Amino acid sequence: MTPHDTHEEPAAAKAAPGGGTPLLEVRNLEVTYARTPGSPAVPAVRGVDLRLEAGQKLGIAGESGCGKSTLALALLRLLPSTAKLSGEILLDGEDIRTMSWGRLRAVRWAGASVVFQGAMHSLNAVHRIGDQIAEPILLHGRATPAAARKRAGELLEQVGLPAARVQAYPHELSGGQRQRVMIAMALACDPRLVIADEPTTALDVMIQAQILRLIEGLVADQDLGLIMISHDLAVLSDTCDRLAVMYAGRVVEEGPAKAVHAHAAHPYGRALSSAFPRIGDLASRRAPRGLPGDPPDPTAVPDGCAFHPRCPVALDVCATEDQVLRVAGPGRRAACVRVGDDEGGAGAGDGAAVAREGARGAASEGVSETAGSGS
Amino acid sequence: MGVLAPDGAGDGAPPLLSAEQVKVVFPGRRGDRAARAVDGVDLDVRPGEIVALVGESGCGKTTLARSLLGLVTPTSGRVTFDGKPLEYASRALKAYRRRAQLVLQDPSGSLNPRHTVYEAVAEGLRIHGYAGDEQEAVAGALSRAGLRPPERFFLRHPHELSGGQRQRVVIAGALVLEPELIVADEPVASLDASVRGEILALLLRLRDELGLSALIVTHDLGLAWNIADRVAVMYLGRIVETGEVEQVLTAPRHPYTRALLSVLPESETEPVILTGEPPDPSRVPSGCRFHARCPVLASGEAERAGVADACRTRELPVLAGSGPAAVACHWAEAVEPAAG
Amino acid sequence: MSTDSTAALVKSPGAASDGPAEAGPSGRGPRSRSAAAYLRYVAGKLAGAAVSLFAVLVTSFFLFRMIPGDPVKHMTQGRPVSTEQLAAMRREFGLDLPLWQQFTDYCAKALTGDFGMSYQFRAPVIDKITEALPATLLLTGTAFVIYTVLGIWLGARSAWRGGKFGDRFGTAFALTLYSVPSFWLGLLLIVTLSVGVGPIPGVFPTGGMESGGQSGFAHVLDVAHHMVLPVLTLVAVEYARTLLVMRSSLLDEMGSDYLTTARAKGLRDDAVRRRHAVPNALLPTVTLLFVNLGNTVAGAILVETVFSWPGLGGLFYQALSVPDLPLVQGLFFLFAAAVILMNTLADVIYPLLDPRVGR
Amino acid sequence: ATPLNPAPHEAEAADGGKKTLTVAVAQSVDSLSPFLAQTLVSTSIHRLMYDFLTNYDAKDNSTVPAMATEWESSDDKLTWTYTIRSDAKWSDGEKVTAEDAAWTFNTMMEDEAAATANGSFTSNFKKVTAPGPDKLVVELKKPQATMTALDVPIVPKHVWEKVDDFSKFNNDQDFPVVGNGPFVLTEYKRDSYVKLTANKDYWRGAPKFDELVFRYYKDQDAAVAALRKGEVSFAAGSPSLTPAQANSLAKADNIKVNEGPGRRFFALAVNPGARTKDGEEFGDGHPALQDAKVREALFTAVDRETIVDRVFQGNAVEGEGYIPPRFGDYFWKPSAEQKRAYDPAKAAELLDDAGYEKNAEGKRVGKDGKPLDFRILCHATDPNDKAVGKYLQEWWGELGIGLKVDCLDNVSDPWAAGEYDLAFDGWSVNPDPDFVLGIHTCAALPNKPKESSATDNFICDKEFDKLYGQQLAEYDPAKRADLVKQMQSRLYDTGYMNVLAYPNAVEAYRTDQIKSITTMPQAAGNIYGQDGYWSWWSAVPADDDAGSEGSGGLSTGAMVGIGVAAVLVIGAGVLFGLRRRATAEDRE
Amino acid sequence: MHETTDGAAGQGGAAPRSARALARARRLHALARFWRQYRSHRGGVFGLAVLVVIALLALAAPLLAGEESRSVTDATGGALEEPSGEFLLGTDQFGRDVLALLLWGTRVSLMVGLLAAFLSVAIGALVGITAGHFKGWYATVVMRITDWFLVMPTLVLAIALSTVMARSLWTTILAIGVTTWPTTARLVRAQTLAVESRPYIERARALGGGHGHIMARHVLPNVMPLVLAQTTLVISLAILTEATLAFLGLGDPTVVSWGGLLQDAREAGAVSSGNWWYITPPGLAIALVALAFTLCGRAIESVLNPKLGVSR
Ligand SMILES: Nc1ncnc2c1ncn2[C@@H]1O[C@H](COP(=O)(O)OP(=O)(O)OP(=O)(O)O)[C@@H](O)[C@H]1O
Ligand SMILES: Nc1ncnc2c1ncn2[C@@H]1O[C@H](COP(=O)(O)OP(=O)(O)OP(=O)(O)O)[C@@H](O)[C@H]1O
Ligand SMILES: [Mg+2]
Ligand SMILES: [Mg+2]
Repeated sequence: MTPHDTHEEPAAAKAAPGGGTPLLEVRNLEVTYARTPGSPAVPAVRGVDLRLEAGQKLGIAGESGCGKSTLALALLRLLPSTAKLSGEILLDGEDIRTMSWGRLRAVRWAGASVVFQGAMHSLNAVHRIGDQIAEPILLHGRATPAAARKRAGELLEQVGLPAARVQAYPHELSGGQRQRVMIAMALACDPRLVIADEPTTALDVMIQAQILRLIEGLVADQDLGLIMISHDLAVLSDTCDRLAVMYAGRVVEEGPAKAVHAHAAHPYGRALSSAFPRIGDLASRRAPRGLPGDPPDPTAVPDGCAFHPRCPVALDVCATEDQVLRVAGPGRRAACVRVGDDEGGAGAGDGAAVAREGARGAASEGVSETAGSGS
Repeated sequence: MGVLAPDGAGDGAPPLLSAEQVKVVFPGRRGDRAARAVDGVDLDVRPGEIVALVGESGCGKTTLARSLLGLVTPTSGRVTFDGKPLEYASRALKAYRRRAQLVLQDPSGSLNPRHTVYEAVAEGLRIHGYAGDEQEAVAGALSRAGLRPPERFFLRHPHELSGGQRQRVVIAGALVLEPELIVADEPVASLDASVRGEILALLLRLRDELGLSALIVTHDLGLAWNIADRVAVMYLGRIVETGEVEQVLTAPRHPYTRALLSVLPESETEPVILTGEPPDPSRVPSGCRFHARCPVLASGEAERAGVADACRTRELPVLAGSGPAAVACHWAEAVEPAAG
Repeated sequence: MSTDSTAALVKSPGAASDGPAEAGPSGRGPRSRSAAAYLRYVAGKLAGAAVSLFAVLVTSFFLFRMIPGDPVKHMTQGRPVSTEQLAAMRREFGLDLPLWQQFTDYCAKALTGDFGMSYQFRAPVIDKITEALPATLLLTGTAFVIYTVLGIWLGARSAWRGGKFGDRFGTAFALTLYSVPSFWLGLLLIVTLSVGVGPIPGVFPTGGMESGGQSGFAHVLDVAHHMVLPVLTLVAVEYARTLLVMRSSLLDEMGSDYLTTARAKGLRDDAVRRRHAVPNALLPTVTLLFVNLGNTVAGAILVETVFSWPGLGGLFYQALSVPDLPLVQGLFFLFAAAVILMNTLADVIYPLLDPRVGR
Repeated sequence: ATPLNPAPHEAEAADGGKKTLTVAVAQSVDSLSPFLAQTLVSTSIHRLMYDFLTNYDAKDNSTVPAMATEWESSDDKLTWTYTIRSDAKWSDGEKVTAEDAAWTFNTMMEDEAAATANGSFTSNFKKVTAPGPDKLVVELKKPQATMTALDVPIVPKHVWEKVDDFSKFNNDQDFPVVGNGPFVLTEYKRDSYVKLTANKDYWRGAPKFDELVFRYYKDQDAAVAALRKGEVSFAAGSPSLTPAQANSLAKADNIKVNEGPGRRFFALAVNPGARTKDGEEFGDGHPALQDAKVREALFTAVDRETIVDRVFQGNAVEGEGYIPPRFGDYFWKPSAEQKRAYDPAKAAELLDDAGYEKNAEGKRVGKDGKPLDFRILCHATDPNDKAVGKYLQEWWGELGIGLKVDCLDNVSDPWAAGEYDLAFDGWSVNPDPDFVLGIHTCAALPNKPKESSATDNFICDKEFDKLYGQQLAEYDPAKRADLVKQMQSRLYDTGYMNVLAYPNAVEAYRTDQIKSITTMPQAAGNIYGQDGYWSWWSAVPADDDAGSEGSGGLSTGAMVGIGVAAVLVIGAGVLFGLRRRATAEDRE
Repeated sequence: MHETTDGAAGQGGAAPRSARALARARRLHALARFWRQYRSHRGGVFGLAVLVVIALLALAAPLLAGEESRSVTDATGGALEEPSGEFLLGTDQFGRDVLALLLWGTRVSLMVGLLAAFLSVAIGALVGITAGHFKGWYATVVMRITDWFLVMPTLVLAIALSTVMARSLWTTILAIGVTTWPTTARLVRAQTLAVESRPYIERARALGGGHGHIMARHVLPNVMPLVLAQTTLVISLAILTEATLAFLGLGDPTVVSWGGLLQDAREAGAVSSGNWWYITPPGLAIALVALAFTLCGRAIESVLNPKLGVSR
């Protein structure tokens, strides 16, 4: 599978600040799940470029099914064999996609570890959690069995669980505690990069807050790179430095977290951020906002801009012309035809937003205007 | 525009549905202690009013909602609908269930995968032996729920619909019997962010158009802010704070409500993360049931207000089901006696 | 931060799973209570087993009373006997008492392991059973071990390479053998491997358990030699069940997230399989294994008949055709008790293997 | 020799070159106690273990001396005196005396349990004494015809005295079992084998084989296969080899199929209306069968020749009279005009005469308009019953008569209750036909309805009874034979029984293991289940004992088999190991 | 409300019929989809093909073999003749054509298999659904009974029942049906419990649906596929058990079934006489049909529950 060249030269590489090798660089990544009897092939990720500096936190947002988890798994080549991968995944300059299995195994967990969506199922129910935490330590030859055991206890304490819980089985822990175990496990081999795939979905608000704080703290302490995946834009903007919004297997908007959340350049990003009302913001009182239409079926992505059927500001060209990421301000990119039109970047987006809200007849200009102070 | 003004909906009108001192106790399995899932709740829903019931996971929201619909029989206390106490004979329940409908969290689960949209919506009509033109009623309900033209959806199966469409079908299935009350348990929790707004807008519109009352169960305070008139905050089987949404959510008085609001990502206040055991209905603490996790008590503020002992030992009264904003907190009452 | 609390937020199991998992992962309660809870669970299972055993006793007593034929007349084997003699025999075997009294007597005696006297052999039923039991245990035990190991091994391989030629071929082969009537397979084996056809020499004995006259190691070898064909037959028709269950159980596990976690940790493929997937997939198989063993004992009836194996199966068939009521009842009880025992054992062991269950 | 391939002769040498005769049997040994044992296997073995007072001559079935050398009866036939041979010893060295015999009989008379198997012989005994070591005196209540055919194994008193409960003692704990027959029982494994060794000191002379093993094959095919292989030297089947087996064995090398005239008859019996001695009727036999014409019609529609040809495939003799031709003295054949030959047309006519016309559907209906439908009781375990049932269904179906074949494991209940129309019947006939004739007398009818009794199928015929009485009193063999023939003729005429065939006893043995063996009767007789021990006692081993490898030591076959299995297991292990190594690195 | 119903009523006049027609089309569509997926399971297709062929043979037996081929008196061949041009599979001991008997046996074996499986699955489904739906003492009692049947070794119990009752096909069917249902009952109950825990049951209850409504409209349709798959699996079990019972001499000796043929062959001593043509075909036929049903059952199961990952 040769990476095809329909995309522009990755703008990210040039646009990104700072030279040298980034911690992670993804170029034109495509993942397609092969056809199986009864279901067609699924192009789950359709050309994604990402870049992450060491110690930086990147948030990936998007609706269900837009390919977030697929992307995360692809980074460590953890996809099932039915998935076909193309593009480049450079971790510290080394291409994961072409690595030997042996090298890959060495990179896994020691170079980059993953906190999976749903800790309930990501832990082996019949092993004690201490053993599960110690397993990668032993595997990567980081310690003797006794030391690994001790380290497991320390890690548990690091995430706020008593070290004695190494003896527990996963089902003896609450959801939040299990998620902590997953985090402890991810830190076991001191990786350079942690990928957290919806670490707080399905958790209670209070526990979600605990976990987010924990992650933030750990990442800051250890100077890790973090990729955090969520569908909650508000959570991501709170936690991360940069934010990428995915739609139908593509990144449609990317930029500094706060800015993207507050003034999204892409209409989809805007819709997402307004879906979570600010309490106290009277404009959203009794005025829930959302996007008409449904997320696209990944097996039948619309022609042109994948978002155009739902886009409130779509132009005629959107239906025919695929939109690629373009610069939309300092350190920001968005894949919207309106962004390219106007060098004003974000301003164009805002204008579009106004047009859209106006079209719906609701008095809500305030959203995008007032939220600016957030950073 | 609407039948009733959104503000102060049905103020003073007799409640359509009201819970009085409702308790639900689940007997413990195999030697476990009994769980007091709902432990004395008064809650009213007045005609045309949208009430949000919020709280942490496991605090008894769903159980309360189910007991309001007669799906669980309260261990004690009673539920009144339209002035008459609920009867639990199957005939009486069936009649009640024509007037009060349930919308569940998970629209995919709420639809039988083997039934078409038409069958799913017509199910209620068939159960109640609807005399009129079934197809017309189904079409009407679907289009009111925003699925237009309805005929296009008749023969689809749930798996051919998106999550939002499914939830609309569920809502249509509830609407088709022209109920007076809808109880929605986490109606949008499983939906994508972009879709939830539309569903909430639909609920609002239905209230405006049909004068429907609704009880919305949710753990999402933003949702309450989005659509509810009144909000009741539940903790460990009790309602701890209730009142108009604007009042409760912008000026929360109960430390629990405050904590809930503070951990929202965009909250400006410093997040107050509650520690201690998550609430367990089989072990309800004495005194104020929140005292073990209460940051106010922990920080000594309650001590300063002179209510620390009361917090630990004195039970709080059950809050009234409707009426002005109220809070069940010794401390709040002590520091602001005037309020309420 | 959060204090040590074991209260898990496990959602109650949606579908009560079947088998030993019935207990459901309750997940609540401090660990100190788990031993007591386990003992309570075991006691419950044992009580259930006792009830089942009693039910079986009742059945075995009454069901076989319905078999036509006067047992006493059988005992006389067609010889002219006087009415007085018949009455005396009835008395001797307690057949003159009212049915309920026969039943209570029977139960009381059964408690002490006394199932009465065989009409046919004029020996205590329990003696006949203990005589034949070792042969059956030897046969079924050997077959059980072989087909279990084979089934699990092949099943795991098959699943791990789902869809590959080896998997398809192995499964198809197992299914085919699974569909073959065991007695027929036994007969064919006798014709080919025992009598010998064409170029195939008849290297195995046609039946029986031993040639007699040997002792020590020679005797062991002799018995082994006699066992080959019956064991082969049992294994051939039984291993498929284990294979299929193991296979589907492992396939079930294969999509699990914890395996992705294990891979993400950098484990080798076969380590993932050995350390994580197979042990987990084995859990549901364990129940089946025990149940299988109980059933295999009963299923040995056919193989024992075909291969003249001097075990319980042959004894049962022989007793039925007489009918030798006490022997039939005793054997029926034994067969059912074996299954109950194995089921209970599976129930009791399962929670020890799977921490999620039963505590 | 390598461990996997030891020379067979080595194994044999270890055994001292023992000659073993292995017999395949299917029946279980019910008990090894002569007081309890009833199955043919057990009684045959007892004949080998213990001497009887008298034996039957293999040539002509006449009584010959055994444990008793002479015997005489008082004139009133009530006192019998036997002279016990003085040169016989028990296998433990004790002398055999009249006291042993007296004790055996007395035990049977006194202990109900000890009378289980052979009690009928002693039920008429008044007193048994042993006035001297070689004198046995039996006093009778009334004369008894079987006094020179007392088929009772005599057991050693000094051993059996110690038994306290005869109902539970099975004589299978201490080996060798003390006996005085031509063989001594040395080993017994339930349902596996019974091993006997030759009694070198047997007074009639030692058997030629050193060892005699009865090996247990539940499945007749397995037994035949074992014979083909040489695992066993002899197979008789139960009750007989099937025609297919006989025919195919006949073609095999080194195997001789012995076909002896059978002692059994195979018949159709009609329920003539079950009744008690007092004439009380019971059961539900079909009333139409009371009509002799109907019975006649049924029987004339049976083609016995076809049955012999097809069902028995020639391994039987067409039946006519009641007693099989084997017992030449008593054998009787119907005369030409008496004979019921196969004639479907005549059968139809008879039915028309009897008033059973065919209706539109071709079914015979009686005057009451009910179609003629019969049931026939069949033994589920007997393939011949089932096979003949098929033919009957078709033949009688042609006539317009329906037939339901009721195959049961246990036919004795409906039989005794008279709840059948027709039944497959068959008895093994003893040299003395008294028993098989007695079962058709009125005296054999039950006392009460459904009670078990001696009657075969409720036949009660005055004329037959009269003849029976006469033959009982007749001591002149020739005259008695004549009376017996008259009885058969009468039985034939009453038309309640139709003897279809006399199945041959078909057995086979390996000529490379057995050089010669005595049949009984010697001329054309059978081997297994003789009224004596002649066959096994007389069997001469073949010089070339290549075939007997199965019995001594571990055979080459065994070693090869085990070797193959071992190689397979090791191969699988190696394969497994290799695969593992191969997959470890390359796969993900 | 009024504006929308107008629009709907406009099409509503034509819709009822068309709705039903569309529903039928839909069902056909679903069937077609099922078939498309089923087709991808090679084993299932093979099994189905075998079954179709065998069913056709069974139906055509009177034409292909003729009534008289079962008759012993009309038999034309000699006893146990080897296969020849006249008798493709040789003859039995009565000189009948084994091939013809095999054809006739197809009918009986299939009938016994189908009826026994039907009986078994019907009992199992009824017990399973009710036990899953009604909790409390009823379920406890019923499941105790089920458990008790479950621990009875199936074959032993079937043998015992066949011994107790008269020898006929119905006995065999009953013995198989009565001994094999508990597995189905447990499966169906588990599935019922799973279905009952789905939110749509709660919704139906909240709509006012009673027990009957829930069991008939929701549980049954969802359990049906499982029942269907289970039926095909039980059929193969039933055919095997029928053969086993017949082989043990517990079948109806007057009808020609495959197991009965084997029993006949064994009684005739065909095994040791080298009459392979008499022994092999019935056994093969049993194995083939049992395999075919098993394959179909597995294919159905895996179409309905792809997670099982049954081989294709
Ligand atoms: N193993 C697979 N085989 C085929 N298709 C798959 C597979 N895994 C995922 N998909 C499809 O790929 C698409 C992207 O899936 P992915 O799990 O990456 O989404 P996501 O963004 O993580 O969604 P969510 O928020 O629900 O976790 C979905 O349409 C999904 O159906
Ligand atoms: N059927 C039941 N039997 C026993 N306990 C129950 C049952 N249903 C609920 N509970 C318990 O009652 C308590 C309240 O449950 P409920 O489902 O009402 O909470 P909730 O507020 O809806 O939580 P969530 O936000 O997670 O849905 C929980 O602790 C739960 O374990
Ligand atoms: Mg995901
Ligand atoms: Mg809830």
